[in-house]
Amino acid sequence: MTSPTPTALPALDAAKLREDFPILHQQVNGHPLVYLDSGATSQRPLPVLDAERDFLEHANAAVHRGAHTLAAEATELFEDARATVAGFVGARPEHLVWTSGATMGLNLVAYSIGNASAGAGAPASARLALRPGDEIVTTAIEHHANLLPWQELAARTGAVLRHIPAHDDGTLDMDAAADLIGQRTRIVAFTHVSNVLGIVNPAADLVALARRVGALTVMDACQSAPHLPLDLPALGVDLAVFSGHKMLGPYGVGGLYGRSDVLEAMPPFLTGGSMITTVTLERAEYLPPPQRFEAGTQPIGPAIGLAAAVRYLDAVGLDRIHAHEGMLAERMRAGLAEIPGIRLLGDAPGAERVGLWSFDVEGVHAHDAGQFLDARGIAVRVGHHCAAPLHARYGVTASVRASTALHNTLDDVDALLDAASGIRPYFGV
Amino acid sequence: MTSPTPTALPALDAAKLREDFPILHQQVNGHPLVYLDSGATSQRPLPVLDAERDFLEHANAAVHRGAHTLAAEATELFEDARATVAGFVGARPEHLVWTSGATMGLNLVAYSIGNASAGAGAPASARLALRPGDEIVTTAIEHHANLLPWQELAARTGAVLRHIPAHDDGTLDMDAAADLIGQRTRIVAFTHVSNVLGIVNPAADLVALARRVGALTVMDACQSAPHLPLDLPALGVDLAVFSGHKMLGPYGVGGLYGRSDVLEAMPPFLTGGSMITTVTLERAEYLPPPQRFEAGTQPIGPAIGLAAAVRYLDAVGLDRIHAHEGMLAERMRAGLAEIPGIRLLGDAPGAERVGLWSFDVEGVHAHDAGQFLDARGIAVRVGHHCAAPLHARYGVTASVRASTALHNTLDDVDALLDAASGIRPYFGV
Amino acid sequence: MSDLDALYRELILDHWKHPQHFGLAEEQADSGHSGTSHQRNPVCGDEITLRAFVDGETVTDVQWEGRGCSISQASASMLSDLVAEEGLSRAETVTLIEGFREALRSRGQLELDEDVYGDAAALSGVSKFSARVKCAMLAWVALEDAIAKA
Amino acid sequence: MSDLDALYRELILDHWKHPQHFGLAEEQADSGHSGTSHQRNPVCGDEITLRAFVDGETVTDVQWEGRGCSISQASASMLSDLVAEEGLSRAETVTLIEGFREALRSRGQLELDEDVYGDAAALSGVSKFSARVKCAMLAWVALEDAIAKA
Ligand SMILES: Cc1ncc(COP(=O)(O)O)c(C=O)c1O
Ligand SMILES: Cc1ncc(COP(=O)(O)O)c(C=O)c1O
Repeated sequence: MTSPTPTALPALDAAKLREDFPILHQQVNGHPLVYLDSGATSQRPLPVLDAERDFLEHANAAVHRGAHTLAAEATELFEDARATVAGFVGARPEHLVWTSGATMGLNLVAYSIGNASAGAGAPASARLALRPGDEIVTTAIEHHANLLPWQELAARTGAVLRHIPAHDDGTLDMDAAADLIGQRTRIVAFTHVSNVLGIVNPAADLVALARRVGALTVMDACQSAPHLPLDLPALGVDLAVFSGHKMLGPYGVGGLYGRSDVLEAMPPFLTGGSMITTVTLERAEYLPPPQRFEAGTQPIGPAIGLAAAVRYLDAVGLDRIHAHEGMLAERMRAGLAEIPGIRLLGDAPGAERVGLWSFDVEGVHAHDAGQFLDARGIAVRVGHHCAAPLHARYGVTASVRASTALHNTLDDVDALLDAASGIRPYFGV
Repeated sequence: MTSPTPTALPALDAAKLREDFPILHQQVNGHPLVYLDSGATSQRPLPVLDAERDFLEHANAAVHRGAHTLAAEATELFEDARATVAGFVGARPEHLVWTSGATMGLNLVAYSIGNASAGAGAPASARLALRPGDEIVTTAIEHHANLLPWQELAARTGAVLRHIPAHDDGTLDMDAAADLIGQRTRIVAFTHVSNVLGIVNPAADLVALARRVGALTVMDACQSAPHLPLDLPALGVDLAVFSGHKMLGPYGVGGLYGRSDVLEAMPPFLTGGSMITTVTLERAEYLPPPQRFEAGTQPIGPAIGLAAAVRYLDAVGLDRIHAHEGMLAERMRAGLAEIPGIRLLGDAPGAERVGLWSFDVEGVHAHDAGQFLDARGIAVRVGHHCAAPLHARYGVTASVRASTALHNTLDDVDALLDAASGIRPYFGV
Repeated sequence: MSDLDALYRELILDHWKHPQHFGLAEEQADSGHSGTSHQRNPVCGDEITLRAFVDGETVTDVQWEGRGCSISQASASMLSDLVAEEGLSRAETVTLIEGFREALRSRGQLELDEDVYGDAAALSGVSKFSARVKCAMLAWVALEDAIAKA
Repeated sequence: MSDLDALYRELILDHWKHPQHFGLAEEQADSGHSGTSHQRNPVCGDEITLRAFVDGETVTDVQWEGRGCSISQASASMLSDLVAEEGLSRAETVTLIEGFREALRSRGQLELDEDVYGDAAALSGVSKFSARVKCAMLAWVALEDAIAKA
C-alpha cells in the first residue's frame, strides 16, 4: 500500500464524523447498521441535507431568468455552488458543466462528439469529428457508463472501439496501452478508479500516451472524487465526470469538467431553454460553455447541496480521507485474505487504492453471501456492479463489494471480517 | 372562462395551504413575499421536503442493484413512487420513465427517434425512423424545450419542421393545423398549456388530427400537470413529459409517459448501468421499458419527493385547484385589463386557462416593470420565458408573467394589481 | 428461527446442493413436444435455460441448466420435481405459476400450501426479501415461457 | 431614498428617455478607423449594436443602437457621452471598462467615482441588483469588443 499517509496531519476521527450522518444511527436486522456500500451511493451528512433544505425554505427560485429578489439570490447561490465544486477539482467555474450525474456526463460527451461527427457545431467542432476507422480506446475494467456510450458512438460513426486489457492483479496493462494508443486513436476514455477493483489507475501516464497522438482524454472520476485529492487541470485530462450522490451530495446532480478549448469545440447535446442566444421557429444559436450544455432547468437545489458536500469533504481534508480509507482497505485486505475460500479481485501488491474491495466466496453465490452479511446488519453490494466484462475477465458473474467512506471505522471493518468468516460455514461449503 | 367549477366541492382554502409552504413566510424588500412565479418553478410544501429528507435519513441506498435491507427498502419506495406518479396522470407504472425533467424527456424522445432513424433499435424501431421529406409538426407557441430538439432532429434526419400558427388571441389556428397535419406528418409535438399564454390547447383535437395520418403525438404537460386533472391515456397522446419542480416536487426529476407500443419501439437514448441485460466489451443488449431509458443512478430521493408532491396535489384535488386558479386568473385579467397601457398576451375570450397571465407594459421594458414589482415584494418573471418565437409573434422581445399555484390567494392577485397600476407612473410614461 | 434461517430452509440448501432434473439432454432438441426458454436476471447475471416437454395438454417433464444463487437453483430444482412428478396439465401449471408469483410478491402475507407446492412451499420465506423474489421466480418465468412455446 | 430609487436615479431615467449618441450613421460603415460590436442578453433578448471610432490610439466617437431596459439604454447613452467627450486612449478606455465591471460586480461594495465616470457613476446602484448587472454591462462589453476590432 503506497497511499500517502501525511504524517503531519492528525488522522481523521471517523467515529466523530459518523455523528453527522443520521442514517447510520439505526439497527438493521437487530444489529447496528454497518454501511459498506458508499461505492454505490454515499450517505449524506447533515450540512448537506441542511444546505438543500435551507435553500428550498428560503431562497428557492428558478435561476438566470428572473429579476426578482429570490431569483437573483438563487442565481448567486447556484453560481457560487459552481465555483465551489469546480474549485474542489482544481478547476475554474467556467470549466464545470452541471449534469444529472456521471452517466449523463459521459453520454453528453459521446453524443456531442457524435453530433460533431455528423457535421454539427462550429468550425472548431470538426476537430472532434470521428470518421470510420478512427479508434476509441477504453479499458477492460470500465463501468458500463464508460463503455456503452462509446460502443454506441462507435456504431454511429464507424469508429472502432478498442480496450486496454488488465493484468490478473487488476492493474492496467500499460505496455498494451502504449501499443493500442496510436495514430488512429482519437479518444482515450478510462476510469480513474474502478468501482470493482479500487485501484487508482495511472491517469497521468494514460494522458501522456493520449497526448502523444493528439487523442482526447475522458476520465471517469466517480470513484476517486470523494476519496482522494483531485486536481484535474494538473492531471491534464481534457474531460472528466463525477456524480454528486457518490460524494456525499444529492441525487440528480453531477459535474462534467472540461478544458476551455475542448468545451468550446463541442456542439450542444441537449437543447432547450437557457442555453441559447437567439431562437426563431427555424433555427437557434447557442451560448458558450458551460451554459451551452445546460438545457432546461438545472438541478439547483442539488447543486447547492453538492457544494455543501465538497465543502464538508474539504474541511475534513482529502489527504486525510485518502489515508484513512487506505488504512481501512489495508485491514480489510489482511482480514479477508485470511478467510478460507475468499478470493480478492484486483489484489495488486503495493497499488495505490481507495477503501474498496470486491471478492468472491468459493461455492457461495454473491447474493447469498450478501444476504448473510445483511442479516448481521452489514450492507455490501452484490452483483456485477455494472462492470460485467470485468467480472467475465475474472471468470465470475457476480462478486461481493465492500466500499468505505470517511465515516467508516475499523469497527465496521472488523464487523465485516467477523461476519464474512461465517459465510461458508453457514452454507455448509 | 369555461373552467369547470365543480360546485359539489367546497373551494380550496389557499390561505390554509400557504401554511404548508415555508418559503412563503418571509418579507422581501420590506413587503410580504407574493410569489407569482410558479410557472418557472413551484415552491415545495412541507410534506415534499419531509418525504425526501426522511428517505435520506432512514432508507437511502442505491436501488435495483443490491440485496441489503436498505437497498431493498429504497427500491420499494422508488418503485412505489413510480406507481404513484404514473397514477397521477392516469397511467400504469410501466408507462412512466423517470427523467431529470421535461427538457430531458423531450430530448430523450427526439434522440431516440434520431437513433431509430440511423438504424438503431429493434425491428419495431423502424416505424419510428424519419426519412428526408418526412414532416415534424410543432406549434408557433412552444417553449424552446419543445422546439429546439425537433429542429435538431429535423437537421439530423432531413425531415422538415412545420409550425401550427396561433391566432392573435393566443389560441392555435386549428384550421391551419388540419391543413398542416397530412400524409407526410410523422410527429406532432405540442404543448398542453403554453407557459406564456396559459390557454389550455385542444389536445384531444390535435391527437385526432395526428391519428388520422398515423403520426406520433408528443405532449408537453409541464404547465398543465400541476394545474388541472390529467388522464394521459384517455387523452390518447403517445408520449408526454412533465417536470417535478413545476409541480411542487424536487429539482432533478421529471416524467416521460409513453404508450407501451411506442416505448417498446424506441431505441435507447442514454446508455450505462441498470438498463442492460447483457454486456460484453463489444456490445450490449437492453432491458425493456421503462428501464431501457433509465441509464445510471436515477434521482431516487427526488422521485420519492415527487410522489409526495402528487399525493399533496391529489389530496387537495386537481378539480379544485383548477377552479381556484381559474378564479385567480379571472380576477387578474379583469384588473390588468383596466390598467392603462397594459396589454395581455393571449387574451382569448372564453378559453379554458390555468392561472397565468403574461403582459406587456407600454413604454416600460419588462425588466423594469419586474424590478418595480419586486420592490413591492411581488415575484414575477420577466423575459421571453424561453419562448422567443412566440414573443416575436406579438412584436415584443420580453413580457412580464404572473403565474399562480394552489397557495395563491386573491390578496396576492390584488397586491399585483395594485402595484402594476403604479408601473407606468413611476417611470413617467 | 432467525429470518435468515427462514429464508435458507434446510430443504432449499438441499436442493441447491443436489439439483433435480438438472441437465439438458442434447439429443432431445426442441420438437413439437417441447419448448425451451432462456431467462436472465440482469442485476446479478444469473441465468437459466429450461425445457418443458408437453404431451397433448400434459406437461410430462422439465429439464434445466443454469447458474445462480442458492435460491434460484433450489427453486428450479423444486419446480422441476413438482411439475414432472405430478403430470400437471398446461392449465394447471399456469395456475400453479400464478399462485407462486402472487405468494412471492405478497411481502410475507401469503404462505405456499405444501400440499400443492411440495418442497417449493419452502420458498414462502423468500417473499419477505423483496430483492430475492426475482431469484426465486426465474425458473417459474422460464417454465411459463417454455410451455407457451411447446 | 428607497432601494428602487437608488437604482432608477433621475439621471438614468433621463438618459433612457433621451439617449445620447443614438443612431448608427449608415454612410460610415466599418473602416480601419472603426469597429462594430453586436451584443445580446440572451435572457431578455435585449441587444445593442455599438460602433467605436478610433484615430490612432484615441477613441474619437461612439455610436449605438439597441433596445432593452432603461438600465441598458441609459448605460449605453452614458458610456457614449463619457468616451466621446473625454477623447480617451484605447488603453484608458479598457481600464475604464475594467473598473466599471469591477464596481458593478462588487455587490454594492464599490462606488463609481463621478470624476472618472461622469453620469455613468449613477449606475453604481445597479451593483446591488445582481440580475441587472448584465443590463448595465451590455454597452461596455460591446465597446470593449468594438475597440478590439477597430
Ligand atoms: C411549457 C414548458 N415546457 C418545457 C419546460 C422545460 O422544463 P424544464 O426546464 O423543467 O426541463 C418548461 C419550463 O421551463 C415549460 O414551461
Ligand atoms: C466508476 C463509475 N462510473 C460511472 C458510474 C455511474 O454513475 P451514475 O450512476 O451516478 O451516473 C458509477 C456508479 O455507478 C461508477 O462507479
